[in-house]
Amino acid sequence: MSENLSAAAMAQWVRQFATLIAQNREHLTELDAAIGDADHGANMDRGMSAVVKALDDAQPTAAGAVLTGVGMTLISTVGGASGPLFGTLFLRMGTALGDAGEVPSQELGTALRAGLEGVVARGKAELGDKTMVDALAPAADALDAALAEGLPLADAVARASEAAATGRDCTTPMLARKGRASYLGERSVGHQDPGATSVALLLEAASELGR
Amino acid sequence: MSENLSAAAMAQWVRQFATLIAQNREHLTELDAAIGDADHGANMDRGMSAVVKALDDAQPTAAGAVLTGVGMTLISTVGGASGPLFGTLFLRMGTALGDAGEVPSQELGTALRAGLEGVVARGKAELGDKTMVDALAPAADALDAALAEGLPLADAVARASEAAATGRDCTTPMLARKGRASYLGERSVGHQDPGATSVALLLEAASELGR
Amino acid sequence: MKKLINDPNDVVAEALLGMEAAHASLSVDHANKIIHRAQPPRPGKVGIISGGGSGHEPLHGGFVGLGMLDAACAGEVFTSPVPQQMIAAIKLVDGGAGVLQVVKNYTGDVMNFDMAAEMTASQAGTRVVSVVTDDDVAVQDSTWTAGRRGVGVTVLLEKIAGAAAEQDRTLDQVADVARAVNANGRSMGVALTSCTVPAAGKPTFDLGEADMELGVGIHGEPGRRRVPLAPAKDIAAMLLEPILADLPFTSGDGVIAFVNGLGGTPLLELYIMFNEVNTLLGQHGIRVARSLVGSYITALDMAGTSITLLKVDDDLLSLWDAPVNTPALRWGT
Amino acid sequence: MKKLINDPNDVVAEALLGMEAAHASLSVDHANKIIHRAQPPRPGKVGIISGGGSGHEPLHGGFVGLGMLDAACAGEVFTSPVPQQMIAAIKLVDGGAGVLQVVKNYTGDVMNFDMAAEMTASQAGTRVVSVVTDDDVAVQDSTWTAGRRGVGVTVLLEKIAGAAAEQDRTLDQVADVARAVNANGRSMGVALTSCTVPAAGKPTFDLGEADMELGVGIHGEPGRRRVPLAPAKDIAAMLLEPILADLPFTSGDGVIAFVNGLGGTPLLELYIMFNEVNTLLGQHGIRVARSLVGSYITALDMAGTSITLLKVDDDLLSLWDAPVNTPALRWGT
Ligand SMILES: Nc1ncnc2c1ncn2[C@@H]1O[C@H](COP(=O)(O)OP(=O)(O)O)[C@@H](O)[C@H]1O
Ligand SMILES: Nc1ncnc2c1ncn2[C@@H]1O[C@H](COP(=O)(O)OP(=O)(O)O)[C@@H](O)[C@H]1O
Ligand SMILES: [Mg+2]
Ligand SMILES: [Mg+2]
Ligand SMILES: [Mg+2]
Ligand SMILES: [Mg+2]
Repeated sequence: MSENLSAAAMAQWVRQFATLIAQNREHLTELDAAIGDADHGANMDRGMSAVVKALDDAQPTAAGAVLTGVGMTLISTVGGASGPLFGTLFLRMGTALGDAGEVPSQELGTALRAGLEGVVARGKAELGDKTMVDALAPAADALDAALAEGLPLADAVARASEAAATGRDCTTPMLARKGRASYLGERSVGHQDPGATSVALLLEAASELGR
Repeated sequence: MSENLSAAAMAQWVRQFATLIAQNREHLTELDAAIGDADHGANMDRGMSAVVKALDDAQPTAAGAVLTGVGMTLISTVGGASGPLFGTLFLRMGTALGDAGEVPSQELGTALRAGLEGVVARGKAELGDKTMVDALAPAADALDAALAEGLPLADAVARASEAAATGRDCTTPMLARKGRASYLGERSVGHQDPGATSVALLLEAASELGR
Repeated sequence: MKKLINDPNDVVAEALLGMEAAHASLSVDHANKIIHRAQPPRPGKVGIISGGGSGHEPLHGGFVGLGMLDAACAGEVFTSPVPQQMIAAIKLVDGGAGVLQVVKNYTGDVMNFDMAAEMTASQAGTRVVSVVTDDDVAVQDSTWTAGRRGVGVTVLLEKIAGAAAEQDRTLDQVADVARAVNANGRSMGVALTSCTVPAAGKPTFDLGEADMELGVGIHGEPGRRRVPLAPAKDIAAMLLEPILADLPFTSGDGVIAFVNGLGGTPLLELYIMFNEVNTLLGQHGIRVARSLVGSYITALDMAGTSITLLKVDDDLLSLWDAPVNTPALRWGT
Repeated sequence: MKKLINDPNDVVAEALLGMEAAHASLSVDHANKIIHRAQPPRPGKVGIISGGGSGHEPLHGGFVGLGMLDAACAGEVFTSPVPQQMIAAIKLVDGGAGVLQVVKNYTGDVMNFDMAAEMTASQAGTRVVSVVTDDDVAVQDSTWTAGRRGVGVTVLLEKIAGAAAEQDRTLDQVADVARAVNANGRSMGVALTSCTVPAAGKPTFDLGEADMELGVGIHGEPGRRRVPLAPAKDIAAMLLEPILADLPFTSGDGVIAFVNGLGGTPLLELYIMFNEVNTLLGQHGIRVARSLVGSYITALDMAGTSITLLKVDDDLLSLWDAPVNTPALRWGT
């Protein structure tokens, strides 16, 4: 990932995310089977396959437009909880990046935070509710901090990815209070949240491109 | 079994048959599962339990009446193919023995043949169709022959029992042409007929009492 | 065995209690295990009774009501009812115009219904006519055997003959309609899993994870052959081809197409099957005049499906469309 | 995985083809996966749409027709539909009196229907009101969580609100009726086996031969606890007690009692369950005003049952009795 965020870089990130989702499809479904309804892998994979197909057909020339396009596709192809939530995440990130063809790399921090806020506005989850927010919020915090420290984007993204992974792991002991897993009450404890796992893959995709 | 057929002797025979059916209930059902509908054991056991209960309540004093009573009970409690067929078998046997309190033991041969004829009239099965007839007909033949030779009833019944058992075993290689097993065509070959197995138990019950 | 039951011996009696409580239009003679219309028979109408072993619900009790059966005799699971039941049912539904018995072609059913008809004729003088259904093309037909099994056509026959009786057609006319339905209907089924008879407590047959039983009977009787699992499209073809060849159905025919679930198969899958059947029939130039998709003649908890085609003329079709008001089939009333 | 399907990805699209072919009264917008009445909307009638993940058939598509839904949006299996589908459905059924959305309380469903309502309001100006069902007492309720799941009450609500709309009640009145149904209804279910999501290809959960999952969700979500298999009588009590305690229902109440099959359970067992429910309700002095027994809100091929009780007043009862003509529920027309 270069120091300026181009449409091409954003598309590369999204494609890498789609690849990781496809590779982890069964894993995500198994996580969802334990505390949900066994469809998270299929949902994300259906959505990200549609995203890749749309990018193959026509790729926007502005960095922000790539991400809003992803958001629109996710909202219109995924359904369930992850459709609106990941859709909103990308929509807000794209909107935050604005209309410019390329934007300075610091903007990624702003974008991720805007995306997080969108997810929270839509899903009303707080930290500790055992949702994707538990991976997304630490990632946004880590990215902001790293960029504020003046780290290069690749390193900042790597830190965000580590934070997301830790956040994901921390969902395991949590009692779910939002989403389908919340129906389980105490029985949700001891299982890793699928949505947080997908968020960790999103940041991992970014960090892989930075390497 | 004494040389005269009394109501008590007939009841003893019927009760012993009920015992053997109860002991073989699962076996009969398994045989029926392979080429039928997995209910022959339950059917015969339901019927013979009702028969024993009826005998406990009131036992006719005439030998023939015991058997016609058994036939009526089987017809009204069993259903399926075995209800009318075993019911008819006992009805006709009882009718053949007539109204006398005790009848000479030779009459058992006449009775069994009458029963066989009733079964054939009702079910239209011929020898070799893989049905209860394949055990019943050889048993009736053996009993007739043994009694004609002047053998004591106990020995004659033992021969009939052997013949029924052989007849039962001979159903295994047969292709079913009557009853539910006939729906299987070639696939009925290689399985022992459940109804013939029950007939063999009926004769075994008689022979056990003769010992 | 995983079933929502109490004692396996009480399955039929308790289900009848439930049916009676659930449907105000029905009454149950619990001693004789007869489900009958709560209304007494209408004088001059032919009475129609049916019955058979239990485990095929909603058949037959769920088809008692206006425009269909007058009474149904429930046997033990997979075991035909006994003559006393039919004798009592005939008495209940006799409106003076005689009684039609709808009998599925199983040795036990035929014998028990025949005995009932014989006894009724000699005792009560009611005219009783039996029509036997034998539509299962999975079974090799022959005069030397018990012939074919009665399966899906029974549902369509009970509806159509019921409508004919409601029009005050005579017993002979109603019986003719019933025979016409059986003559023009063919069925075949497939099992993805065995059923489990409650009293037996374990599956009737073992079926490998990758196998299915083609031509299975509604009592779990083995079928034509065991074949590997296949997509819905291929299963539809495997079931339809023997059916189409048998009558034979020909291009231009109008049919009632009936895709039936065997008890453990959800509606979602039946609609997928119906889509395949509909497409294949289109390819053969056969017109689907009416359709029925659902679990109407089941084999306990068996997963699987059966397909029934009934070639219809205008009379059969208008009788099919006539009002019916039963727990399981209801329209036009 | 033993299913009558082709490619797992095509399950929903092909089932919709089958539904359309099977029911002349329905049309399907295949691009948007919307099942709607073949007749255009009647001006002045409130439109009612619902929808959700597929795999619960006949819910919701089987409830489209006179006296019930105007349209149903089919999502992927167990995955709520996307906003575009509801936006298109709202447009299809809008007769000028506004549109009610019936939404089961799952995060995904609520968000997607909400987004559709927001977008419709800002674009088309149609008034859209959502009513959310959350009747599953197996789930601990709390304002801090997603709350309870919407299950069996959804069926009763769609019937009753549909009847209110057919009477040309206003959108607010229809929504009030719908809310009253949800407020007075409670449900709980039990699974004897897991379901298998076609795309997953294997059972969602493992359940021992001697165990059942008490309080299971209709997507195979784990329930309150895993307990040993029990007789129907005890299962009925385990499901009814929490339901009765929750509202609470009290002696003298009249209810609609709904015993539902989860997809793999045959009708025979449901009637046995209904008999137990009916007996238990009698012991509590609760009057079964109406009943419904069958598989109406399923979880693919799951074996099991759910019980729903709805406390009714005269208005709700007369709306329940009003004519309905859909593939899955039909009476009085
Ligand atoms: N209210 C919420 N806020 C944030 N994330 C949520 C919320 N509800 C659910 N999620 C996330 O969605 C994930 C489940 O997504 P998915 O399985 O695709 O949808 P569904 O639950 O509708 O089947 C959960 O693991 C969780 O991370
Ligand atoms: N037409 C027939 N004549 C003689 N015996 C028959 C005939 N049909 C069936 N049977 C006998 O009945 C037995 C099956 O009895 P059962 O399983 O109780 O009845 P069903 O076949 O109705 O389930 C067969 O094994 C066979 O011996
Ligand atoms: Mg999920
Ligand atoms: Mg049998
Ligand atoms: Mg039988
Ligand atoms: Mg889902």
